[in-house]
Amino acid sequence: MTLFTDTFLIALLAGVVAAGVPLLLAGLGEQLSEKAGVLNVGIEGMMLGGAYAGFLVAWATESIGLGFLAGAFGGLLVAALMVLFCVRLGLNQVVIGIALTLGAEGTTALLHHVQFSRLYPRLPEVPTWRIPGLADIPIVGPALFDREPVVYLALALVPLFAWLYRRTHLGLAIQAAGDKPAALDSAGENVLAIRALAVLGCGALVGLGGAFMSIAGAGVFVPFMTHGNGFIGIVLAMLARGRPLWVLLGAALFGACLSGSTALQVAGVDIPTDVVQMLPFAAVMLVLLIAGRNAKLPSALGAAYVRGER
Amino acid sequence: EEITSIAILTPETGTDFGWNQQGIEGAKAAGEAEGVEVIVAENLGYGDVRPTLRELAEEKPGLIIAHAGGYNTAAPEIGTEAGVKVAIVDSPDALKAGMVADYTASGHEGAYLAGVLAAKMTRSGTVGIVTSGEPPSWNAQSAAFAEGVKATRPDAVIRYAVIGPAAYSDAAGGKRVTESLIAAGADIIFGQGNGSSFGMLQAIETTPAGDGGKVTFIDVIGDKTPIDKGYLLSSVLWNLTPVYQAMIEDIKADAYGSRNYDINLKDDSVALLKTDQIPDDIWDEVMAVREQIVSGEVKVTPKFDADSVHALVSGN
Amino acid sequence: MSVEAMDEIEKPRALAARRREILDLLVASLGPVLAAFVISGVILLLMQVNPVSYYGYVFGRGLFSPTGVQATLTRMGPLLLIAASLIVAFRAGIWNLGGDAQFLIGAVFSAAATPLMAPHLPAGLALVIGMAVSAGFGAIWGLIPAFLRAYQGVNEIITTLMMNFLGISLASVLVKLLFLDPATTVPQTRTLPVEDRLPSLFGTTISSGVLIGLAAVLLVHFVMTRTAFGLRLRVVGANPGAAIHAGLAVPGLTIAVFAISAGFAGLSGGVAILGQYGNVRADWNPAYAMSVVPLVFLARFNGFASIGFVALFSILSIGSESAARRMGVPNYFTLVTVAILLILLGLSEYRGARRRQRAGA
Amino acid sequence: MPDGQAIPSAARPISGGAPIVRLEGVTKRYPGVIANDRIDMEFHAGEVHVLLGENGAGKSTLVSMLSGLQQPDEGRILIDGDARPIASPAGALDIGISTVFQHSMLVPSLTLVENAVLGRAWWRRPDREGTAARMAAMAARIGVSLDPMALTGDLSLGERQQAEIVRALMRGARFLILDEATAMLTPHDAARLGQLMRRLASEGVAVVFITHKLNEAVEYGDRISVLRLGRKVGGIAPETLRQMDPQAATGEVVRLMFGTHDMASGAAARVDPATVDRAGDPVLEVLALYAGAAAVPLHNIEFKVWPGEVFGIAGIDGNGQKQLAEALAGQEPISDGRIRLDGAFVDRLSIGARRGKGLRYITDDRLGEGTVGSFSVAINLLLKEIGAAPYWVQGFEKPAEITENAREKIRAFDIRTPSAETPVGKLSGGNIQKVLLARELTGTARAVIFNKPTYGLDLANIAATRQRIRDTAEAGAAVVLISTELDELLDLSHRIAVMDRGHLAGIVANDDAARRKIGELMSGVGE
Ligand SMILES: Nc1ncnc2c1ncn2[C@@H]1O[C@H](COP(=O)(O)OP(=O)(O)OP(=O)(O)O)[C@@H](O)[C@H]1O
Ligand SMILES: Nc1ncnc2c1ncn2[C@@H]1O[C@H](COP(=O)(O)OP(=O)(O)OP(=O)(O)O)[C@@H](O)[C@H]1O
Ligand SMILES: [Mg+2]
Ligand SMILES: [Mg+2]
Repeated sequence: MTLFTDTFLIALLAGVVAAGVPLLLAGLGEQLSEKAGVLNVGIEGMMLGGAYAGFLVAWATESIGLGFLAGAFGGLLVAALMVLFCVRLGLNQVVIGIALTLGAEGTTALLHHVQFSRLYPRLPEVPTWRIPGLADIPIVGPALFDREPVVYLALALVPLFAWLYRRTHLGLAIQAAGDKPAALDSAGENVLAIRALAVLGCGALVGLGGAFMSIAGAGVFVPFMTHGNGFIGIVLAMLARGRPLWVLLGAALFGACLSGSTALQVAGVDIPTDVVQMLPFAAVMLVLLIAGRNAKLPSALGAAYVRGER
Repeated sequence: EEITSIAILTPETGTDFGWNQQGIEGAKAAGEAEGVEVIVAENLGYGDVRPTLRELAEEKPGLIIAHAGGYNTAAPEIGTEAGVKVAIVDSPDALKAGMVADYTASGHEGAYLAGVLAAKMTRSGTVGIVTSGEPPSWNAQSAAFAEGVKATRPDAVIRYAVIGPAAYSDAAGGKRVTESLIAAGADIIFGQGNGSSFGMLQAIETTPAGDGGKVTFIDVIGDKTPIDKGYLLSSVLWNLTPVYQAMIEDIKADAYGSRNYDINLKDDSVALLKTDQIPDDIWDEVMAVREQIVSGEVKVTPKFDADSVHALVSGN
Repeated sequence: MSVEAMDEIEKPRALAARRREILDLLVASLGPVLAAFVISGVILLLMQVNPVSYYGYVFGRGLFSPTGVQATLTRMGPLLLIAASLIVAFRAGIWNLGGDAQFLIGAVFSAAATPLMAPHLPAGLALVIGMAVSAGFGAIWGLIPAFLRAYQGVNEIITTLMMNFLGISLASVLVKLLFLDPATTVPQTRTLPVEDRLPSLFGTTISSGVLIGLAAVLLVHFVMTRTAFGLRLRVVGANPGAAIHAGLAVPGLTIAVFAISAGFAGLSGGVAILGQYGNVRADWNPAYAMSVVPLVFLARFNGFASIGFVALFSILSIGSESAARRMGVPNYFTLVTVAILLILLGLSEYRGARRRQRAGA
Repeated sequence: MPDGQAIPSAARPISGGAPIVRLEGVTKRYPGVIANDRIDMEFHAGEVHVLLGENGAGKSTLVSMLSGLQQPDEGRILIDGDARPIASPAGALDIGISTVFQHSMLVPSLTLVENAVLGRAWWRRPDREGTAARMAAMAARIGVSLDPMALTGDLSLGERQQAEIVRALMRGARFLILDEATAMLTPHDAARLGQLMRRLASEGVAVVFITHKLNEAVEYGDRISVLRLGRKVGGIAPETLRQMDPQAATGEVVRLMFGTHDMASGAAARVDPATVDRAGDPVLEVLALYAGAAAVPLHNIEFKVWPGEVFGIAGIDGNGQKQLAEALAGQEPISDGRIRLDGAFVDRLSIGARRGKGLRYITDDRLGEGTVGSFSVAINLLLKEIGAAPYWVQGFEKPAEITENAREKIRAFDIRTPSAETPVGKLSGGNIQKVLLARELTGTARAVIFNKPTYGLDLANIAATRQRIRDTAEAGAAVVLISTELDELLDLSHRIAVMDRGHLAGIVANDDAARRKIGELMSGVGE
């Protein structure tokens, strides 16, 4: 019996999407925040917040759509703390980012412990949208064009952000907020508002990514279930040098490596799993070694903006 | 020797329908049966457990059960330092009279039976194994499961995939990998993982098999019947109560540290869960194999290394 | 990121001012601790747990019981070495976020080498070589990001995070495939016998690792604030353009920073293994660096303050493990407490910075 | 005025009526200094109000309050007669106050056009083409040329300053603040800007103009206010100013600023080109130098500088002066050619090694690379000597020596700082420049490259600095003086080269015909 049937290939490709979409959303969110000058180390926490809130609401209301909304809102809520502490008050972004991650890990695990740990409720399958025509393409169609709406939303965000960054005043303002906030301020724009907007947007995106993991990806919530996806999101954002398309490529690379390692194992190729799991990271390092060039980050990244300070 | 209390340390919380829950519940049951108090220290993680061990040792319990492979260096050291008896897992050679005993909790015999069951029940002739990592106890069960399948149905195909090196909580990964295995033809999944096993369960509940029928799940260690939606085929149940009870009795008899403990089919500390999904005739056949194992007619040797597992499953 | 906010001048000041500063420091560090307890106390109340007894246990264990203090001090050793590693890097403007992998690589190699040497060498020598091995391999793991940053300008946050993921996996692979103790089924390295480990202090269970850690932090603090080498590193960190303009050998200094920083992280792994754990298991990662990063930031890269924060963190983590068990609170609650504490410490650090700003740095 | 045509005083519009902006007792304190001390001042429509004062007098602080970046600690600001705080830069722009700040307020990673549209409604699409056209038109109006699509970070400081002026003018403000806007302009461009200010004033705009060049003040100003140590120490009202001849007005301003009359005459007579002995060996030789990878590529640059000689380099900012200086100092890699110092090739040496051989480079980028803003004045004064005795002994810091060195230099160079421990970034622009000069002009230099050494300095400090440049040469060093100020070059240099698009268009001796020849070379006639 041959392994590489259509069904299996579809599952692998679908696996790339399933593993890649949370990373894509996390990377896009982090990119938004970093462009505006806020190094958001707390996205792991925002992701967990989104995963928990999304699952909770989807389960309680039996509405997947409300669940995703709540996921975005959960991430936004954690991001609001980041806005308060890092944008408004100018506290150290690394300290607060790590604190928010720890806090979200602890809180969601506690809540899970109280609410779910005896029942582990699981959600029904998430309905998909079939894109007529495209969904009929063999293999690719069912894997890519018969998906949860959030997948399309995540993909649509890529050109949307590219447009936002290059073609709108808001995009320019975001870039200025990250590169030279004083210049933006003196041009009459509200630096803190722009940064707050970016961080909240980041939180919502990342929360949505978390909700995708819990609602669509797993169908359950378990403590620490984002297990480092947020940090990979940070790496993707930095690698992408400000370009949304590169985040997509990076997320696809990571997704492909994860799904590919499953494929190798299922095919019985005998490599230690630890080695297979190192592949995406090794690939990125290799790219950096060969094509290593200056990854220019926004120059005010990580620095709080205080008007008139010098 | 008098014994009034025992302590048990687990790396995660005792609500996982798995390793930690079975350990804690086993200790409590043993304590109840033997009339000793049970101190539970759960969710200690895999990092630095020495401070907790020392603190517990100060309370001078009659026995400290260090219920994690990761604790089996620290526990004997602290036990010796503080003069407290300890029980550790997976270290048969660590035996020390009056001080250290080991219990190797391996469900490999049960996993073999699970393999027999799976081979008899698969419609597609393909079964899958998903694990969230490759610790020795899971390797032993994966290997035995594969052997059970092969012994029963030599033409059966076994698909094997690991979610990640330490992906115990990766529920989304569990679902994704399980879906791949189902797509590769599996209609029965033998799954091992903590948090991630709930993702496996969800995949099974939401993904139809290649023939459009139902995929079923064989769990390990705990009994997920209370949360089952009709997809749980069976589980390799571990019951640690007899192990802990034997330890307490050995301490009372001043014989602690003279032998290792294990769980096995014979005394039902390892058992296969019977669910409504299993037709009675098949169950009887499986139970016949159980008798063969108990009688020694069929020998299942545990294989703790990942290589053995890979060798068994890559022969497809 | 910018280190501009860091106060760069430490000069002898009038005694009175010093005293007031110490008082300020006490208020600034104890205030947030108390506030954090009040907030987490409220959460405990919501969970129907008596906060007074909870914190009674936390401090009873972490600070006031003899064995608790010993555990606290022991835990501080590797954390302090990580702090030393981070201080060097952060002061030089290098965001080494790969400490966990450097720690593990150092730990694995030293765990592989020392038990083999111990029977044949005087115990002290084996330990010294074991520590050198850990520092050396930690440093080697830091080299790729170092060269990429020094000669290609590749941002080290990306590369160190990548090397972190890689290193954590590699450590596991090494344990499983190369340095496996043939005597056990559990994948772990050979165990260094208790009597061959770093001596414990004064007949207690305190590992002498804490002394190594203290020495490292103080040394690093002194070098960074009082020597020409340290100042060069700080110039590179604060304004690389100025460093180039001033003729500093920026690539060389960058590599030196990585080597020292990753070396200390590796040494931390070595000290953890040689002083406490005795071996490395597969998939083991205590993630010390991630815990220490915020502490070092809060300390504003100051060595003394780092020691204080590491001590506070250790007390809290040792104490909470105990309190959680005794009060039946899930251990997750410790994470929440630490998060609240970090935020409040951040707030007070910020208020302090404002005040200094107004008073003229 | 070299180039600009003087505008007859009589042609000036009569200003009057209520002031647009009025300051009443405005005070601003910073740690250790009172930057503005109970300042009363009025700004009228139709008037160019010149703010004068030495470095650190508090001019920029006043500007930052007018533009909403800072709030006064005491006192109030009245807008059109109403006491209304200028709460933010947005608020200032709403009122119609538009500012060109002393330090660039452009985003380096955006193009000039994008910088110009910053602050417009978020949801609107930036109109790049339209804005570029309006920008180019405005640039043409004030006689500068700029490429609106250029990335700001690629431009020289002078070009950025021009762009900022253009941007401020495009906003169509009724209150325009120019903080040292002519500092980086050539005299010609400065004159054009001056005329524009006059034109804007005649159209009813209130202009605040800060400069250190008294001739400009007297030339374009309707009203002059002088600040000293944060206080307003006097001023010249429009009526008085109109009646004074430029000479008398300058004298009066100098008296107000420094309490003496003869400051302007402090400049020594023009150097005699013949004093340099070119028979001996040159100190600095630049042979067929190319730097292909530089932002402005250098090609075929050749010159020699003899001991005691000041070699001036003129040219419009952004023609490769910075690249040349950096190539000589070792900061910019060269692709071909050689550099010799005292007969030995230094072009393969590192920056530090060249410095060790006596090559000094005083950068014009005082914030970007000249100093570390968060470090103390004392450390910044030793930034290029870290590790050297007696400040460090065997690598260990000697705080007493470091502080002593700082005290000495602060005194010798009149650096206005609350203390030696103050972070250098907190000083006023001019005082940061003095830190740079103090650092570079001590010790034994063989060849010194000055890049715009007096930019941003007040009159007294300019005179002192020029004297130091002369002293440096007289001590036997070779001096390369890069400047956009022709008068400065004519005052100090023995020979002057003109730099144009990365190469030397020609070298002329500093004789009576020099001004004309340089003008020809700059406008391309000499080629
Ligand atoms: N890591 C980053 N994070 C945030 N913003 C970034 C990052 N890297 C670059 N940017 C900004 O994003 C924008 C796009 O980058 P870049 O300048 O490389 O593209 P471009 O030149 O506009 O595109 P192209 O080269 O395709 O024409 C830039 O303006 C840059 O300042
Ligand atoms: N943000 C600040 N923090 C601390 N001190 C400041 C700040 N801004 C200005 N100062 C101090 O206020 C005083 C006045 O500075 P200001 O920049 O207004 O001078 P200036 O007249 O513009 O000088 P220059 O001609 O050199 O530009 C200086 O002593 C300066 O050090
Ligand atoms: Mg480009
Ligand atoms: Mg100024």
